[in-house]
Amino acid sequence: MANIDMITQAPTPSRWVGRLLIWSLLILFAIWFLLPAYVVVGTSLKDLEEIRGGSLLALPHELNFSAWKFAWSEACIGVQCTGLKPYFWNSVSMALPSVFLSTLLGAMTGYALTKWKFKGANIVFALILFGCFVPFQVVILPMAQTLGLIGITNTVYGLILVHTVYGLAFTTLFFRNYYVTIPDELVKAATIDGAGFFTIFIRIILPLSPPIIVVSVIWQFTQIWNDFLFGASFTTGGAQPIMVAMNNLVNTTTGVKQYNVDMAAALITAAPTLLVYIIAGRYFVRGLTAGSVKG
Amino acid sequence: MASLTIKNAVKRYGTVEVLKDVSIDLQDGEFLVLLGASGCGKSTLLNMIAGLESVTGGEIMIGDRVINDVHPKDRDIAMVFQSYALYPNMTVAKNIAFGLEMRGIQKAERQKAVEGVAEMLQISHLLDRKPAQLSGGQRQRVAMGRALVRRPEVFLFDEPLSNLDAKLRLEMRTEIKRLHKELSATMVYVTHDQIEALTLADRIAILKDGSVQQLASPTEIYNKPANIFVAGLVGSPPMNFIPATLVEKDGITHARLSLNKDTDNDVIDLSLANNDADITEYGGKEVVLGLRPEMITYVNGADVNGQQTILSNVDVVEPTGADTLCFLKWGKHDVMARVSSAIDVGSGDQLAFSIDMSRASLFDPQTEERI
Amino acid sequence: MASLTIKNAVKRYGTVEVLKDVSIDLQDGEFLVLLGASGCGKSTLLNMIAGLESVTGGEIMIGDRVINDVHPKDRDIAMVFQSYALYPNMTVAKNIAFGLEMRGIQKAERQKAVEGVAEMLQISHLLDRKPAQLSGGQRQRVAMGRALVRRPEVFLFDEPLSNLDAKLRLEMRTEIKRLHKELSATMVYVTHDQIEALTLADRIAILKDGSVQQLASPTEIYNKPANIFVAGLVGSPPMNFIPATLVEKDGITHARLSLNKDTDNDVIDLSLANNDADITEYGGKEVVLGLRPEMITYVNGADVNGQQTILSNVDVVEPTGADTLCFLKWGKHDVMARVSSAIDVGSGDQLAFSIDMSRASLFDPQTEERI
Amino acid sequence: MARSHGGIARKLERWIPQLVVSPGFLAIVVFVYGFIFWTGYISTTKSKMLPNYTFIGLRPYERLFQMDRWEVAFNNLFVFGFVFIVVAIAIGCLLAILLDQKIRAEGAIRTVYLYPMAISFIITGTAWKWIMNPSLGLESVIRSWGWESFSFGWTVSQDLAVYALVMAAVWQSAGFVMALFLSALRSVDQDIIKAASLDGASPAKIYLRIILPSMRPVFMSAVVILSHLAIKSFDLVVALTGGGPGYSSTLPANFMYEMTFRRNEIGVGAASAMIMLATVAAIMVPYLYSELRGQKNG
Amino acid sequence: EPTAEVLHYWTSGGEAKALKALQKTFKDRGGKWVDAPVAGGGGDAQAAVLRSRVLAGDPPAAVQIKGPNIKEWAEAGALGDLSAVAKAQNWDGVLPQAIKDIVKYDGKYVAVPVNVHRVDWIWANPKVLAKVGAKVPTTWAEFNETADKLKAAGIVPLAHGGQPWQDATVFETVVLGIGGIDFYRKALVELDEEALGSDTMVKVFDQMRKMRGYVDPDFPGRDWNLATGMVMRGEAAMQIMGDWAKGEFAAAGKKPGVDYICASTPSDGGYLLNSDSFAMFNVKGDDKAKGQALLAELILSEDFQETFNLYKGSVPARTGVKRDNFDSCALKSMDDMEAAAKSNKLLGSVAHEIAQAGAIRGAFTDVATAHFNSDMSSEEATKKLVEAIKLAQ
Ligand SMILES: Nc1ncnc2c1ncn2[C@@H]1O[C@H](COP(=O)(O)OP(=O)(O)OP(=O)(O)O)[C@@H](O)[C@H]1O
Ligand SMILES: Nc1ncnc2c1ncn2[C@@H]1O[C@H](COP(=O)(O)OP(=O)(O)OP(=O)(O)O)[C@@H](O)[C@H]1O
Ligand SMILES: [Mg+2]
Ligand SMILES: [Mg+2]
Repeated sequence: MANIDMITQAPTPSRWVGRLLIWSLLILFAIWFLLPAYVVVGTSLKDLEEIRGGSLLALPHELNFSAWKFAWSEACIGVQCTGLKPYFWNSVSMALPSVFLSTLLGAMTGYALTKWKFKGANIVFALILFGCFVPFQVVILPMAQTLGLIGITNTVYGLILVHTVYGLAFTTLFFRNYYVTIPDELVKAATIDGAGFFTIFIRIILPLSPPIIVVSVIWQFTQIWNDFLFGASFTTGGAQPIMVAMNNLVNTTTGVKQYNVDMAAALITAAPTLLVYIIAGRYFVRGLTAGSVKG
Repeated sequence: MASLTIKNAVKRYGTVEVLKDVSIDLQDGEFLVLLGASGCGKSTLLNMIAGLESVTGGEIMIGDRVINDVHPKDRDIAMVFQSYALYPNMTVAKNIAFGLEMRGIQKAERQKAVEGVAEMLQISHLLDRKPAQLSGGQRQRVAMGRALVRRPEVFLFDEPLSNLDAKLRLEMRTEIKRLHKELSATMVYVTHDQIEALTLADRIAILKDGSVQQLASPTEIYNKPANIFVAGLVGSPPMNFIPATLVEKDGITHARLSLNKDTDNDVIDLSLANNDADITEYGGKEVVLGLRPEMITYVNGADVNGQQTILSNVDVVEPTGADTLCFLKWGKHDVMARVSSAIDVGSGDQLAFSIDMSRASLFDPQTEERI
Repeated sequence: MASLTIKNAVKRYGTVEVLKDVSIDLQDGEFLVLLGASGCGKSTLLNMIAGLESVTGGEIMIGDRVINDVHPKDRDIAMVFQSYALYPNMTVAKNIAFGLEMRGIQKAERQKAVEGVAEMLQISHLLDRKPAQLSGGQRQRVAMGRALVRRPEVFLFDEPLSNLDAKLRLEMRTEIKRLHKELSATMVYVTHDQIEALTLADRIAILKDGSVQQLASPTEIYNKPANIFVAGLVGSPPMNFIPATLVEKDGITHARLSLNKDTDNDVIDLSLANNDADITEYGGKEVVLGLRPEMITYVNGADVNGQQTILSNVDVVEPTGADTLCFLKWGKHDVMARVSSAIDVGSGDQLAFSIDMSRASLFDPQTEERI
Repeated sequence: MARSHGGIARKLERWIPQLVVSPGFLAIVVFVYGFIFWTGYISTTKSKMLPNYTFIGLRPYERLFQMDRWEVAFNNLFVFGFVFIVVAIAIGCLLAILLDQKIRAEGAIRTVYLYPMAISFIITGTAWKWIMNPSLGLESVIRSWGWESFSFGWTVSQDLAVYALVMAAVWQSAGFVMALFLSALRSVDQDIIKAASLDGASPAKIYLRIILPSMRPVFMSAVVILSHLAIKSFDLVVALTGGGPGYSSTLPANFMYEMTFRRNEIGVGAASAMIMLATVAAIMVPYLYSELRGQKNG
Repeated sequence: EPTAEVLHYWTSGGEAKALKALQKTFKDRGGKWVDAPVAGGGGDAQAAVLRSRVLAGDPPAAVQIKGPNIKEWAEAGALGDLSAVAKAQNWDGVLPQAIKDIVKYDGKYVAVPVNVHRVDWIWANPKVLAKVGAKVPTTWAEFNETADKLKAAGIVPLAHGGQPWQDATVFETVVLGIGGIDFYRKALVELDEEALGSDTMVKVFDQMRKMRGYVDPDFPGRDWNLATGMVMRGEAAMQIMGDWAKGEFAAAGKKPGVDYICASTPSDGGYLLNSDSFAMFNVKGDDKAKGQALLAELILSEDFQETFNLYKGSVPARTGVKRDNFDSCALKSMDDMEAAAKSNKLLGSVAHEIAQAGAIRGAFTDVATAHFNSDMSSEEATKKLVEAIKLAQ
């Protein structure tokens, strides 16, 4: 810890001023970060009357969860009035395999690139890395054509493929940077012990990877769960992920807006990723250090 | 059964030649130490023997089998790394057993083997711990155990002690020596600590920039270094190198040291009568005289064994416990001498130090080779 | 002007007492080495002197000013760290000048000071480099330069050489010694390398678990260790400790070593005639006899100075260059002896080793204190 | 012990690393570089509503650069990217330093700073739009508290709309930068801090002169991650300003999308995508080169 | 069984309800409805989906597209032929010419119209107007006069949401009003360069600059319904917006003629129409073709036209629908449309992609919004309009 505190000796008045300043800054920023959350939550608890009438930043008069219930199980999305419920599971069944696949593939690729350095490994890595920077809007059309060619258009497999491929750049980056810090001697020792490529990966490297697996999983889960573009472009109807359903619920061109339902829907949609960050956030920070910060 | 032969081994990374024509021949059960400065290619050579690096040129043989292209696991070799490279996720027992498991040995047998090794290394009580819960010395032992358990024909050690503190180092050194005796396996040991090299080796190979400078027994390396590099590398405090001219005096060749920068008159002549260097070609020529500090000493009053003496000004005195290092001024030359700490020498004293010229080394100043 | 006084200093972290009542008094210009095992509180004490840790109890004074609550920068102290702690983002010149800059010294003056120090340390050609571009020894010099440039009254060194290799260590040690002479500043130097301690110190303070075991000159520490801990810590290879009983024989007190586990008959008696230990209270009692390896030696045939001899079986021989270590068997006791490498001793030999009992230490087996 | 090491299996074993890398690598080659190539080709065709493979040279690029909207979008990318990266790093850094001062509730505060990273902007965009709307949000609230001259009309100003995007983007990613820096701060060598305070540097000076300058690698990581976010910012614009007022706050990603899907100008859209990618490459390739170079040497 | 996958962006609220009615009828007639709703991304998401589906070789059966986009898809050979249904149901007889122009390509029906929205409406709060003693303006001069009065009284004259399409909506009503029917047709439909760059266009921009002065400063980015809210609450006097704004009033329980007034924007009897339609894509398989035919038939049926447009606030695309349940605004719209159709004053909206397809509509919107949101001179805006439209052709 870059802790300078210990040096200052006695608790002097100037120190108290310093602490006060630190705390007020911290709190100020906390308010800034929480403001949108407050608006979203607050609005979801109001009824439409209140929203039309009052300030958006005012506290709700009473806690009214009906919008939540409505968004979850009653709202019409297109012609189906099932709420977000069914789409939630679509997202889960798309996100889990994609997260798993991209993480596994990233781990293997990162492992092969660092611990079995072959000619051109660095170039391969650099080429993969550039994949991080391709805006997804660019790839929609060729992707659609390709999915059509493979014959998995408009299926969950298509989405899994897409997310796995475009997640791969990041997961490879994470795992590679992490594996660079694992001493090569481990692999050498295991080689002499008679273990091969996969045995070393499974028995030695993977058990050392939890910190970076956490990072990769959280990152990928967030990205995939929050994806709208691919979900909207490559699936239709009942197979759509929740993010698309949420959009369909919230967006209207010439219809009347129900802000409380919109906000409740947004919150329901964001709940899993939020939960992941709140629960595993600490490991995320820790793993991130291990993985992507060198020196 | 397990002699190790390295024949004209060459290793290139791209265009950089890291090892140049290295040839070493090891008897079964011999203990070879590779000694050399950082980056001279010690680890590379070891890795080539282990099969972890490909061989660019030449041959590596165990017994009379060429193993250049044999997979590491089939070479019957074990290796201990500087960082120990213990598998952090496995217990000590698993660490040791891993190599056996990979070779398809049954569980019961594995367990027996592990227990045996653990007992030998006195780590039986640690078998259930993870490496992170061990001290440096204990980790070292586990690493050793992992190598031992397979009873390989050849052991390789890559600076296995350099992470330990002095005391532990001493202990572990003794232990390795004991193991070598017990197992009588062929061992190749990399270090850049010369005390380790001298105490452990049957033979030492001194490497510099990828080529072998000298391959000989510790005593020979210490007493008859093949060139200035070897002489300077081995021995602490290091050998004194003093330019001298060989002159004939009374029919005996003397090494003449000139003491004064400006004139050639102020000289000391040291007889080379008892020295066995072959100096026939060097009469009147310049040489480098190599004197180890312990060859320059002071023993209360009397000459030791009729050795020659030089009256020397003691500049600085450094007690190091058992011995005291004296920094002497011989005219323009700074020379280090070693005196028993039982003898009282003070800074500023002027004393007659005796020189053991019989053990002195002479080097050619151009080629830097031993004469 | 810059004496340093530590009076009953205590440091607690929570309930753990890391330093217990440490008192040390340093003259102006004295060189004190703090020696002790890892974790004994050396760094903590140094940090307290520097003001980087608060003082739980007691007083720290420079001259006659109590500095317990003075900010580090106002203590007129410089410190050199084990890791050098160079600022990685600044050039060497900036690193050295930073302290001056913070004190508001003008640029021109700063530059002059930096150049002066750089010259003294022979790093003038490195001034524009970043620390990452330097070798270990060069970094060490820069760290030293940073301390020197401010010409403080007290220098603190926290294991400044432990990251260097043996050769460089020797060089830097000499340099520190030279600097101390030149500057005649008060210096406190932490190490756990005893050679460093012995060669550098005017006085050594030996710490164990946060309390001072002995505070004395290197010679005294080496020759008259205050207790078994100190005796074992200082000296390499370490002192031999042999249980003995004091017996009267021919009017002279002898230390009697029993050689056999089972019977008390098989004994050696070593006369303590020349030993100056005060053994009046220990007649007939058990003691621990402390013999350093160099006190047990073998010089071709003849006794040295009429010393006593013991016929010993040589078990293992370890040549270490200048000397050879011999592991002897005295009955049930394992003893290490040191012989000049000029003398040929082989494993399995049976030779009469001479013992220098005049320098032997005796310890109380209960208190472990020196008798 | 010597086992027969038959040819094929042995050779195969030697190629395992390459084999393992190849699925991922091939996927990237096809789905990234293949698609870039495809887009590159389309950008020289007369594709309108659907891809059309008739080559017409650089005509789409000419048209692209004649469009005011593109000029605005392209400039915005630089303004937005630059300001966003600088501000996010500055705030992230400040937060990290603040949190590094032995703060009691650090875990909770850290979560508060980090959570925006978890949420898609599609979700928080509306909230920000309201908050930044002068008559609905913060401005009216603060004015109602009596501070009549308070003004926060960024989203409704032609010149400030881009900065509204910056603010929201910073809101989303500052916590992430904070996490990066915090973990780096935690691994700074204690001795350096001690040395600096012995040298007489105040805590502020220690951070500014010693610690922060020595964290170059973290700055680089942060820049890479933030520029990736900047380039991919799309939802942000849609949700917050809709590109307005006018089209003063559109970004290239929005431009490309609008052209390709709304205006039936796939050729021009592809051309804009190629320019975007070239910009990214111009920044990233030298960086990657030096990064990977550096690793080889040490 | 007849199957139809329907890709649409009517995903929520009244629109979804309206569509649900269609789905129900379709189901009752034995059809299988596969719903493919895509909203969001600024309405463009659906366009992206459609393209990727077409490129993947798997287009949906019926897609909600409108205006010239239908023609472009037809030109690309992507659309099927509905002539059989059209003939059976006598579409030629019941559809106004302007609508027929939209949904026919090469003499064949390729799409079915669902509704007609009128774009050039003014929605006014009579109580607020009464405060300054004004009525809903019938000429632009009167509009300015009234607005000035309102402004002086501290009331926002025009509630407006500053999104490009809303800016463009206002702009085209001004073109229609200031320039007249022929000018609108020449400039915005035929894209006559001379008309586009004429002094009349400069005048139009002058009026837009005035309008800008009647708008409150916080308008950029505002959703249209929030602007409607302003009128409803009396914070603003008028809003220029299509007839979907009615839904917002209705949802708040307001009565037409009492709480709000609907009037056409000042023009010489012109009518700007926006019409939603479903285009039928080429699909493989008998069941899908049957589904398309059934869907087309149902969409233009009198019953559905009534139900749907009641929900949606628009008016039927065909004649002969029962008028009883429609409100006064809708009835006015129907009457005006009929009159305009007769006098050839029925025009397609540009802002809503009826008169022009994406590229030109985009260029048009760009200039309108750029001018409205900056202090660009009218001359410069005119020049830019000419250039932008040329560039987009
Ligand atoms: N993969 C590689 N590519 C290029 N050069 C290499 C590679 N590996 C090692 N080298 C170079 O080969 C030389 C020998 O390296 P090696 O590791 O064998 O030295 P070493 O004697 O073991 O040194 P140390 O005592 O520091 O471990 C060094 O100069 C090193 O830079
Ligand atoms: N902040 C702290 N909180 C609690 N205990 C501490 C703290 N800092 C040091 N200690 C403990 O104080 C004791 C002395 O530590 P110190 O660093 O002074 O040892 P040292 O003698 O310098 O050891 P080394 O040779 O390893 O540097 C150790 O046991 C250590 O665990
Ligand atoms: Mg090495
Ligand atoms: Mg310490």
